[in-house]
Amino acid sequence: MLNIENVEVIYSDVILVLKGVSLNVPAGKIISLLGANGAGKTTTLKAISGLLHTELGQVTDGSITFDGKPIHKLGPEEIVRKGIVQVLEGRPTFEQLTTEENLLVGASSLKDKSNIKSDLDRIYGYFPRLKELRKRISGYLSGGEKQMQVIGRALMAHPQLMLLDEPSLGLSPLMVDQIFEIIETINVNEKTSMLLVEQNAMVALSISHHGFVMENGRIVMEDTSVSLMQNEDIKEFYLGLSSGGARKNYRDVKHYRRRKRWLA
Amino acid sequence: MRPCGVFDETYEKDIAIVRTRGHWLLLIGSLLFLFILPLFAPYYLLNLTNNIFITVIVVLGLQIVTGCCGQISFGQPAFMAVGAFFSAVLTTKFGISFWIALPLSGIAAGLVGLIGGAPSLRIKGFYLAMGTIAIFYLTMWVITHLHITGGHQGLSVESPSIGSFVFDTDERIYYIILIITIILTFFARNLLRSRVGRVFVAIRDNDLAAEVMGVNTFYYKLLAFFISCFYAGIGGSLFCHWYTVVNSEQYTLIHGLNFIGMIIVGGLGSIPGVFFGVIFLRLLDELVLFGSPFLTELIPKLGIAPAASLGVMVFGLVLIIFLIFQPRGLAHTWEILKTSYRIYPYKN
Amino acid sequence: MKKIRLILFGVFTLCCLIAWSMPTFAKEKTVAFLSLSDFTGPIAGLAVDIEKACEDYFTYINENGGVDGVKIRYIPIDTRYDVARAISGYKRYRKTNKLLVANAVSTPIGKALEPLFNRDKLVWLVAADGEFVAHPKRGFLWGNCYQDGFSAALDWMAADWKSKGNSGMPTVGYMGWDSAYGRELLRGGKEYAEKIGVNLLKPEYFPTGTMDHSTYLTRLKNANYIWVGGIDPNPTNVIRDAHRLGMTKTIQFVCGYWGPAQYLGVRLHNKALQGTVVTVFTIRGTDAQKHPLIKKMWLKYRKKPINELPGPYGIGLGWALHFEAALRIALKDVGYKKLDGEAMFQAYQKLGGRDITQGIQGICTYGPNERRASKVVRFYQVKGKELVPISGWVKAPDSISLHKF
Amino acid sequence: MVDFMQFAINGILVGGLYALVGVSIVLVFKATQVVSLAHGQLLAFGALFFWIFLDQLNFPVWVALLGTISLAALMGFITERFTIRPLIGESLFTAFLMTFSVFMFLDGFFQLYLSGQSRAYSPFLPEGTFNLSGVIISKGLLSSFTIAMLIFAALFAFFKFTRTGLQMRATSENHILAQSAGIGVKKVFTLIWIISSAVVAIGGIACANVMDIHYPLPYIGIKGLIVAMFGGLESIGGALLAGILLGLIENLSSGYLDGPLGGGVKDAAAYVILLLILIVKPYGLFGLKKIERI
Repeated sequence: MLNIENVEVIYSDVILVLKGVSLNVPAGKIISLLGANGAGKTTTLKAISGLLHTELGQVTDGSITFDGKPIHKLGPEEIVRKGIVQVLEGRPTFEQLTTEENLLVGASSLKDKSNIKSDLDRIYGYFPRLKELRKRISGYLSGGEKQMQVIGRALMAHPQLMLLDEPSLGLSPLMVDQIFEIIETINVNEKTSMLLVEQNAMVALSISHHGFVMENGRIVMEDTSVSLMQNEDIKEFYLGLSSGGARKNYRDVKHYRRRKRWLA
Repeated sequence: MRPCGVFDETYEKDIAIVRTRGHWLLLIGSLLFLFILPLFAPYYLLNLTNNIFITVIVVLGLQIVTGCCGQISFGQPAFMAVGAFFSAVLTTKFGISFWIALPLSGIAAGLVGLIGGAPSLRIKGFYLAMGTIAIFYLTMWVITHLHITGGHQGLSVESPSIGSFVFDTDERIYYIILIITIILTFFARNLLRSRVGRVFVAIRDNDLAAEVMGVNTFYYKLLAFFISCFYAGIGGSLFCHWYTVVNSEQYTLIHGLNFIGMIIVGGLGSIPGVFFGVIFLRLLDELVLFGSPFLTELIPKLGIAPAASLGVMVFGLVLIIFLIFQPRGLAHTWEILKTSYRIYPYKN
Repeated sequence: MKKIRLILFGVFTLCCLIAWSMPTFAKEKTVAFLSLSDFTGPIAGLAVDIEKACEDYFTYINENGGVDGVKIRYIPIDTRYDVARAISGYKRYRKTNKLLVANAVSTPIGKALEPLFNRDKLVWLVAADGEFVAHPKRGFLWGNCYQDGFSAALDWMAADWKSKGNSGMPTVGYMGWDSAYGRELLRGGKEYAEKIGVNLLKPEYFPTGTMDHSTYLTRLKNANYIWVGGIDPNPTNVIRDAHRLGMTKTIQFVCGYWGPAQYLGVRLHNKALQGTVVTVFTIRGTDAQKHPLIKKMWLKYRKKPINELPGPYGIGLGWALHFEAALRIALKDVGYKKLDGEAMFQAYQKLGGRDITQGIQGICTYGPNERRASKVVRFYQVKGKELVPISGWVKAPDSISLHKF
Repeated sequence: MVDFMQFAINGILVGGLYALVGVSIVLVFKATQVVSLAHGQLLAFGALFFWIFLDQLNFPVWVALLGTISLAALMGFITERFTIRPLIGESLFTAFLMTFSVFMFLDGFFQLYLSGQSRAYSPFLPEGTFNLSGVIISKGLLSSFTIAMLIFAALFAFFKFTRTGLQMRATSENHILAQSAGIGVKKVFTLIWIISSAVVAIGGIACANVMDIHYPLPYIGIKGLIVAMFGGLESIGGALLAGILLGLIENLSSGYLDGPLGGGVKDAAAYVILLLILIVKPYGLFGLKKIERI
């Protein structure tokens, strides 16, 4: 469905952030994108959703196609209208608006206004908590509630593809489980594809079908989630499962060599 | 401007203002040129350069407080007025010599400027700008309603003199203005390289962060206002002794907006930018001023008022075009030029 | 993008070069008249009309061969009421071939340029500030001074008050701009009011852009007469606000020569202005429309119906006529070659005692120690849609000598 | 007492007009973070267009009004599209200076058209006065005040109940977030400039009805700026209250302080109060306090 080929992104004409990234998201699947801080995951998402322009970034090479049509030259609102919605990192909400107004803003891209009522009910179905908070100014919500609201707002646009940027950031483990459960439900119920960027690789891989690993602006590894979970390196660096037990000096050297190999 | 391949080897070299022999030649050459300018320049051109230099002094002050310290001030003309009136009152009513009145008027304007800077403790950004407009109106109101300043009528002032030598023509006063401009430019340039200058920039970029790092931001904001208003006061004093008359209607809010325009056109936070901005806008203004009589002589049918309005229009239009094509100011273009000279043979 | 930038830069440089290399037009015998006036600023409302008149008359002279073969070059400069611009403008043109007279429209500009004009030995014209009469130098007033007009109006008020069967002296209110010009009238005018025993209320000063004048008017509600200063349409708006408050029924409003003009205030707010008296040193309203020279100039060069004649048109003709007369004298005395500001200065001083303006102003009174163009004023009143004369030329009292300048 | 009431009522009525000018600046700031000086000219041109339609072309009042609003909207559109839009991403300073340049540019046209003359409308609002036991209320001022209040009501309703209004409120809070939610932010910018120019044009008509179309008309824009700061740059209700307060302060101060202080207090007093309010409440009466993080 979404196809990224050899994309290069440059910020303010000088900083090369993505150095030829290729990945694809098949319809109805959850894809997770893993990587260290600064690897270029968020930039990839912004390149897809068109938000790069506001940060003086631009796609200088390669192509991003959605259902076969190139989208990397469109503005963010047109991309949303095509069915790609990004859930931004840090669950930003419109703090002066109430929860319900926030959800309604999510429906901005829809031409047909008649279903908005039922859409709202659908969101409240996924997140009963939001229904209780519908008249509350959203600046006062807790982190988890905000995250629900943000996902709900994205769902209002009837996305075919959701780009989730670190939904687990700063949430308690219990909340993380809850959120990911809902994400999985949405994926099943609505047939929405997901591109999930996560630091919490364990949880991400547990719900996704396929995974990509990014390093320094490049995709360095790609496999199904199950096999990624088995991969030694992934275990080492992302899942925190060290097979060798206590750290020894020579292991560190080996780590370094492995990383080196990835970057080559 | 440093050619390719010249590098700094010590810290002293890195922070030096004048770096190569070429710089020294350029500096001495241009200073020499400025000093012999009255020998051959027409009278009118000297009027223009005097005007430009005084404006440069005032705008340098504005650059320090707005461009470097990030506190927008529209009140600069009012502080000019304070300097001008203070100097005028000292010389005419108390018989104090111009040479003493000049620095005193700078200090007086600086002290009034502290009142202008006081709101910056609490307010920021455009709210502070509005606060300075308020200070502007209040200062002007007080000046025009005092008895000693001559109220609305203003005062007539003597030209400065040393012994029997009177600086009463444009050529003569040019030297006073030039020397003071050079001193103040050098001071501003050095200030920005010092600890204080770095604190100013820190406050501009993020005053909260600066405060957390242990900078007494309020003190430094006030200091910036004081220095800026000191410059304005000196400029005002020079202005009034050059014109030998001081009148409250010389200092309007539109001038304040123009000064802000000059630092933006020149480039925020850059000392050469001040010169670029002032020269650009002053020349543009002069052009517009003489464009209209020129037009009326060229096309007598046009009439005088439409020609004058065309001038205003052109002024706005040039500014608009300028901002669209170079919103970061002439200093930015200058930097690009310098860099391309520096990397000259290796440019891709 | 780069190309556009380059082209723009080129155009800009070209403009600079053209403006700087502007030739001084030294073709035939010319003399220059420089006018530093406000075409786009606060007093543009009337200044533009005056300048038009001056320009028209010079065009007329030049079309008819000039003054004894000498053509007049008229240079208008838009100062936008800014002193620095005016000084810059003056310095740009001060070396113009045979620049004889400079006109400074605005009190602060006149004061700022006074030393320069004097040093360059020019004749300069200035609106009506008493200071230049009290200490005569090389500056000449267009008509009489502000305070004289105000004092004449005080006389008129006293007479009007008596003619209505009242005893004693009337109470007079004063309203003016909060500027040097607004306060000028009382420097002398106040003393004159004391002298003749008129009860002058505390003066009110308002900022130029005021939307609502009711507070000032309310404080003057006990006055019998109110003098409204400011430049039209400001006085018109003040009187309109007074009309709203119902004050025009009981109080007589009087304005100066910058007050309601025929085609401006009188036409725009006719109802409110009914009965307002205007004190001027030139002819106005119906008088002006009938005047042959004014009519000729207006119809010939402005090509509009005569009833659209702006009030102050005559003032500009006054400048031009005085200039023409003085130029004739100077040419006769020293000839074109030796003609300079000093000769012109002498010529201007010889103008006194003659009717130079063909009745647009009173008999000229310029002289070695006299800087007022005339010492008489005329009163006009708004009646219906017209500004009609209610008096002939009346001698204005000298109130300059009463004030210590 | 009668004097006091007279001062106060005139102040409030004029203040309503200030509020209208202030709110147009607030609207633009809310959405685009640009403080606009250009609105002074948009105001003057609104007044001028209305004069052309009403007195030159002799159209009926409502046609003239519609024509004015559409022309003003067009001007707002052009201003946004060709001067503010290219500066997206540059500092707000630059944008502010741009509005100043636009002010100067349009000022040339305004002066060119006026050519020194002033213009006044033939009466189109009810004339005459009410007399409430000595306090005189002008019907003209009262009706322009009423129009101003109606526009405020319409603005409130628009932002509260319509989808576009909601999108504008969202945009004013966070541009990037709004984009990610599928709002065409550039479209919202354009729309807000159009609405704001229409509002300020109506304000211009009301102001010109009081003070005629002449040289100082564009400078009411600065009064509007004061109102906007006074009430807080983000608050529509704040602008309403601040406008009325400004009118009140101006009139009461000039009513009671001119005598003792020697005249010209009207402007100065307004600025003193503004300064005091800014010191006590740094973001205006109802402005949003930005929570800053390092």
